[in-house]
Amino acid sequence: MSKGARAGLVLVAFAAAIGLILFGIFGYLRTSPPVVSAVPAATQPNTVNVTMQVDGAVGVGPHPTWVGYWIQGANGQYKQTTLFTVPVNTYVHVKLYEYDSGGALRNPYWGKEIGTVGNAITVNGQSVSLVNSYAGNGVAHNFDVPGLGVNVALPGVNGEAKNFCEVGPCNPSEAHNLIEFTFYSGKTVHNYRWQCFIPCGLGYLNGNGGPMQSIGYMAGFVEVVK
Amino acid sequence: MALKTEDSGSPAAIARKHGSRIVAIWFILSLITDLVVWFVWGPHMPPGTMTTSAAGQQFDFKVLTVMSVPVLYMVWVYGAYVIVKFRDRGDHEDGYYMKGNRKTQALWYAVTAVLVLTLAGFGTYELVIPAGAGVGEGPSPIWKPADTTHMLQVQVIAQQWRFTYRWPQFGGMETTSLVLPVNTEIQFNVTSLDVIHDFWAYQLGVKADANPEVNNVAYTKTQQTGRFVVRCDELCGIWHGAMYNYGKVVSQSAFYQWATSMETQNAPLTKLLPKYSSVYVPNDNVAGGQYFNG
Amino acid sequence: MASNVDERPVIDEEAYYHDASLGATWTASRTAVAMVATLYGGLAFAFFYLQSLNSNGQWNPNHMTASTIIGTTIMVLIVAAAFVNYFGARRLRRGLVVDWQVAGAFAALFVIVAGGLQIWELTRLPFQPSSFGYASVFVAFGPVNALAILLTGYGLETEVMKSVKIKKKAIADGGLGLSSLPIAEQFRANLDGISFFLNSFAVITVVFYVIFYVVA
Amino acid sequence: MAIDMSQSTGVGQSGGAGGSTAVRWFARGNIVSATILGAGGWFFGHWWGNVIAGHYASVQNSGTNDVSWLLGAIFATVAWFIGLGALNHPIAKLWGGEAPMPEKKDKYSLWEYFSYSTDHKVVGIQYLFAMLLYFFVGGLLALGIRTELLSPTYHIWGPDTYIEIVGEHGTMMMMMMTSVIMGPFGNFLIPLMIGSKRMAFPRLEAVSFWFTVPAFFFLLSALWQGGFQSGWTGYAPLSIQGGVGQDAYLFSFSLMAMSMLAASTNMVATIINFRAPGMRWSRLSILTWGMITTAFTMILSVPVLIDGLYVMGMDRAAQTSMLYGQHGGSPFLWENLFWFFGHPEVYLLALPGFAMTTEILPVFARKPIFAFKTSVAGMIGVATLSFFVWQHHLFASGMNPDMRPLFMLSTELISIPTGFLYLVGMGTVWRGRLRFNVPMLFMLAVFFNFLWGGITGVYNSDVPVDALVHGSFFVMAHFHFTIMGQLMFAVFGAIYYYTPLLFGIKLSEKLGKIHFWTMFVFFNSTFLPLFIVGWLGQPRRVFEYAARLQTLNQWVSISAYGLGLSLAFFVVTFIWQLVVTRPKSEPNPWDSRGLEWQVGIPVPKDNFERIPVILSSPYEYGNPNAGPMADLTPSISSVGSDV
Repeated sequence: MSKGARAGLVLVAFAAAIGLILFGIFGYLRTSPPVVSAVPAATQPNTVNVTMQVDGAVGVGPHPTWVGYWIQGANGQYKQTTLFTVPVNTYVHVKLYEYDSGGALRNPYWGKEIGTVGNAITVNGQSVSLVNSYAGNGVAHNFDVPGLGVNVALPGVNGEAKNFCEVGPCNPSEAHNLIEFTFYSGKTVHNYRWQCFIPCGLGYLNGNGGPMQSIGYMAGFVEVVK
Repeated sequence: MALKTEDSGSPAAIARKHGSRIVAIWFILSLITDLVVWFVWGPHMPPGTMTTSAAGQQFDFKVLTVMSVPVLYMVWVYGAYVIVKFRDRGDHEDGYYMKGNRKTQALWYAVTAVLVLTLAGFGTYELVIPAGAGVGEGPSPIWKPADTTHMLQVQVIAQQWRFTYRWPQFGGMETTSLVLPVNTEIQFNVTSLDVIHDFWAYQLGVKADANPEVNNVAYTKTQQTGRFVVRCDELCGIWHGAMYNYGKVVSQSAFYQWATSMETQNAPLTKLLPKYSSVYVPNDNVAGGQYFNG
Repeated sequence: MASNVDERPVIDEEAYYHDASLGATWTASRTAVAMVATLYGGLAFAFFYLQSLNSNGQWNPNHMTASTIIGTTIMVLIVAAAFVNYFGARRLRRGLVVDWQVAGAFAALFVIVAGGLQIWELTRLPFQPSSFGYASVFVAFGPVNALAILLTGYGLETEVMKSVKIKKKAIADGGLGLSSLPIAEQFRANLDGISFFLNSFAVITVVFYVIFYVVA
Repeated sequence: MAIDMSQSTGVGQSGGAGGSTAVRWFARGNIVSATILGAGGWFFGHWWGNVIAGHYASVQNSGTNDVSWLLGAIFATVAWFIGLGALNHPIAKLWGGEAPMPEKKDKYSLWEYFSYSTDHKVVGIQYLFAMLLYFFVGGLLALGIRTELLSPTYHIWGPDTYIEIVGEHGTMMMMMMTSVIMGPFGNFLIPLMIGSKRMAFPRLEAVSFWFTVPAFFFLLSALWQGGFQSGWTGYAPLSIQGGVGQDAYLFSFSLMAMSMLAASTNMVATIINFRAPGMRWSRLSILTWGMITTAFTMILSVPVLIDGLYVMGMDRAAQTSMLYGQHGGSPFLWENLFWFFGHPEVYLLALPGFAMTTEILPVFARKPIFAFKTSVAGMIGVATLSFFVWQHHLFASGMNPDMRPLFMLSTELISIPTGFLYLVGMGTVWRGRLRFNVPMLFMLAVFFNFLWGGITGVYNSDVPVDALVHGSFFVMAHFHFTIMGQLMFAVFGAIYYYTPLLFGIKLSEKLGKIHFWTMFVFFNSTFLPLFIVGWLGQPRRVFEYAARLQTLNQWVSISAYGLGLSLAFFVVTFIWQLVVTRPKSEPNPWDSRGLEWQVGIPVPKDNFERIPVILSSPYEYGNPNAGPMADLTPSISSVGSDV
């Protein structure tokens, strides 16, 4: 092979290697679920509404059997994600349709509603400030944002219910708890992580694998923006 | 082989000539640096002196640094001297033929052995006397503080991915915040509900792995008020990097005020908690925890 | 270098590398024993460590073991294989090749049967893998042991087949047991290696028999 | 037994029958046939695993099936080796036969390097390129980590992806780099250095290389299977909790363990038995000493790693419960098994680096190795002590607090034999005539870098200070200085030093110096600040950190890019010179006395025309009475006195 041909070959090989690296980064490692932005209405500054649902099985994507959240976007469409942004210095009204059955917390402490306005939430219209996960339908999930000091225990629905939602996305005709609460987004711009404390990663040791450790299922970010 | 004229003489004389220069430079640099390390830098070294164990760690770090400086300089000064002095002068000659030197080797073995044994002895003393130096000593600690009567018991419960704290002397309440009284012996009982975490209260100089079903005890004594950070220091999954919170060391009266008010405030919650115990074994066969098929 | 093709007598390279490879066989068999002993040592550590911790009292609450009858049979078969092979190899050194071939074949058979039994034992355990500590360690030990036994059996079997294949070549020189032909010496070095491994493995087997069926 | 004990000479048996060359290649076994069969094996094992375990509740709930993943991987690996033809010999032995061993050639086509070859020189070169590939992939992942750490709050990667990258980087480096010297240089050079025409077990040698390829791909595959959340240390129960990426971790690490065992068995048997006449232990090159010490350490520590990984695999797939508590296990079991291997393992990385440094230093100092016996004793001492220090990784774990003074002592004792490296190095350059060629610069840098690593090692071993720095970036900086600063600098120095021998090409001094100085400066600029970062309280493997540490972290990240560019510069210039410009080298460009340099370039197919007779040590520089190291065309008489 001539020197020129060898040089060409080497250059092609380098280009291919760089292409492969870029594909790995942008085609795979940098992918992330969609982000839903909550924007205040003109009439109500400093308040935004966020509507979410949490399903026992998201029903779509690479892990359809995993539990996970759906968040309503601006056009009313639910997106399967756990990423949303809220403005700074704002009260965030969360309307959460909870379709999953509940169970016992590993640490019953997380049955306490903390950091929401009034340190309470409303479940189907009734005010609740502490959920005993060992009684009734237990706790289905937590919406816990450590950075904002928020912990919301979401009471579960009866898993034996006739219209129990097996596969997401669920709709309000199926058994659910409508949970409403408000939290304050704080004065600083920051990307706050949030998680769940119910061992809902079925089939994983301690229930804390799989969806519990995956963005887009039971782990996410509330980004507080300007 | 052919030596340059200035290097003629017996090997011992040459060694003395170069050696004395190296030793002189080394000694002066080491001395100056060590004084700076001890008096200027030392008092500001992390992690500060908020507790006895933090102060102990600072002291140890300072001592080790003072001992390391001469070792660093020995290699650097020697290396620089050799690179300048003993380089190939373009004639492609070989070096001085020598396969060893019994005296030098014996001296080296002796010095390193003495240094290492001293350090091991020093480390052991610094570990045993300050009640384990703030490190987790497992369920049955062997090095304890002298006075255990007024000790504050704090249970650290690590779970994926937050720390909570239980206070057996305050009705077994559980909190997410960590507030400590100043000038108090504290016993941390560190445990986990799931995987291995590590309770690292940086300014307190306390570090103990949180193992599931194991009580890992660490002691310290607070001596200054202030804020400190608690971080998880053992990889525990997705939120390991975000598993931290802040705590405060406050005056004793402020602490009691905080603790008693928390106790009343949390009373309904405390009733739901399992009885206080050194370890907790959550049932894996309920809720979503099932892992076993059998 | 290349110009140096005069007729000077040089080192007998074939003999040199023949000796070296005999040595390499010796070394490799010792290395293999070291590796297998360390591998089993790790499992023994797991056994004794979990036994001493006895977390939640779940080491072996009901003092169950895997089938002692099968376990004993496995142990006896391996020890028997080691003995049969040992005496067979001694007779080989006296020139009685067929004696060793029969002994080696039986030893291989014993070992392979023992491996089969070890697998069979795993299919009829009185506990689930997750039942308790001992159960877990045994479930982990079983496949390793079966694999090691079967590989030992493989070594013996290949050695027997080798002897069948090359026997004729050494007949004129006193047979495989006595011949000084390189091929025979290599064969005997291999046999030594395999015998050493088998004997060591028999010791390991006895130790692990004690661990899993007596200590437990 | 798994060990291939036959010594086939393969005389008169040329590999493969007639037919077209394509068919012959395929019959010989190569990367293509192996990949095709391996893929088939994967699908078969995966399918079978689904049949076995598909109905398990845990599998249906989690949607991931560890049984089918592991079975797929096992079948893929076996099929891979069938495709390579590596199993022809063991199968032929079942009826007393032998598979033919292809004859060595003077010159190989490029394709031979993608085939299953039993020529130690081919294996050495295969290893060299493979190890460089693994190293650079690991390095790119490191840049991924540093990119995330540019900001304490803004996230480039998701936190789950970040942990995947961290674990992948750590495992790639810690497991693959165990062979970065033994693989390329050990395999290529050891027969040359001991005066042998061959290795003891060429097939084991070839197999040891071909284990690393599936190990690499399985490990990398974890990235698109959710990764493993538990980092390279794989602490249970987190590792039991993870998804199938964790299976990739344990399986590929096991394959690499097999590779190490195969390579070290071959190494030990070769060095002990295949030395040329007159090659006394005192005349053995220091690299050979390093290889045999490393090999023995591998033989006694790697099986414990296999135990640990196997236990993890059983816990994950067969639902045993050895590594978590409720059913009678304990996470401490993994910590012990892992670190009982894990601490010798860091010396498996460091020892070859020491050996390579000491090997190259005297050539450029133009002096014998100072206190040769001490340097050998140092390596053996480090290797021996490394088995008695593993709990120093567990000072904060809460296990065996009463043993801490003992482990503190044993750990600090290691600095005595480690210090021998400095005694030897410093003695060797004393009154030398130092030639500052590129390899020498790398060797001197080893001493500079390792000093930081060694001294901070004493900090880590002191329990009260360890209470501060354990699990922090301080420890991370420490082992990057000992491994990257020591081992990888030695490797790059060795590449510059040995390319004339390996390829007949002498790399440009000028480009080499640019590479060296940028790498040296950026390496130190990357890792020195990390000591401070850790000391100021930043734990390892975090994606968020204190805002006050941002400046330091940004400094480090930018330096890391510089380091990356420097290494990219190496890759480009190395490949360019190797493939395009090809600057020819003279036979012994460094005036080395070493036996490996006396055989000429390129190395003849049998290394030596005749078995050489060794007359003196390879390091007699400056000795006016020293004859050549060996008689390469000996007659019987010159042997007599010495054997």
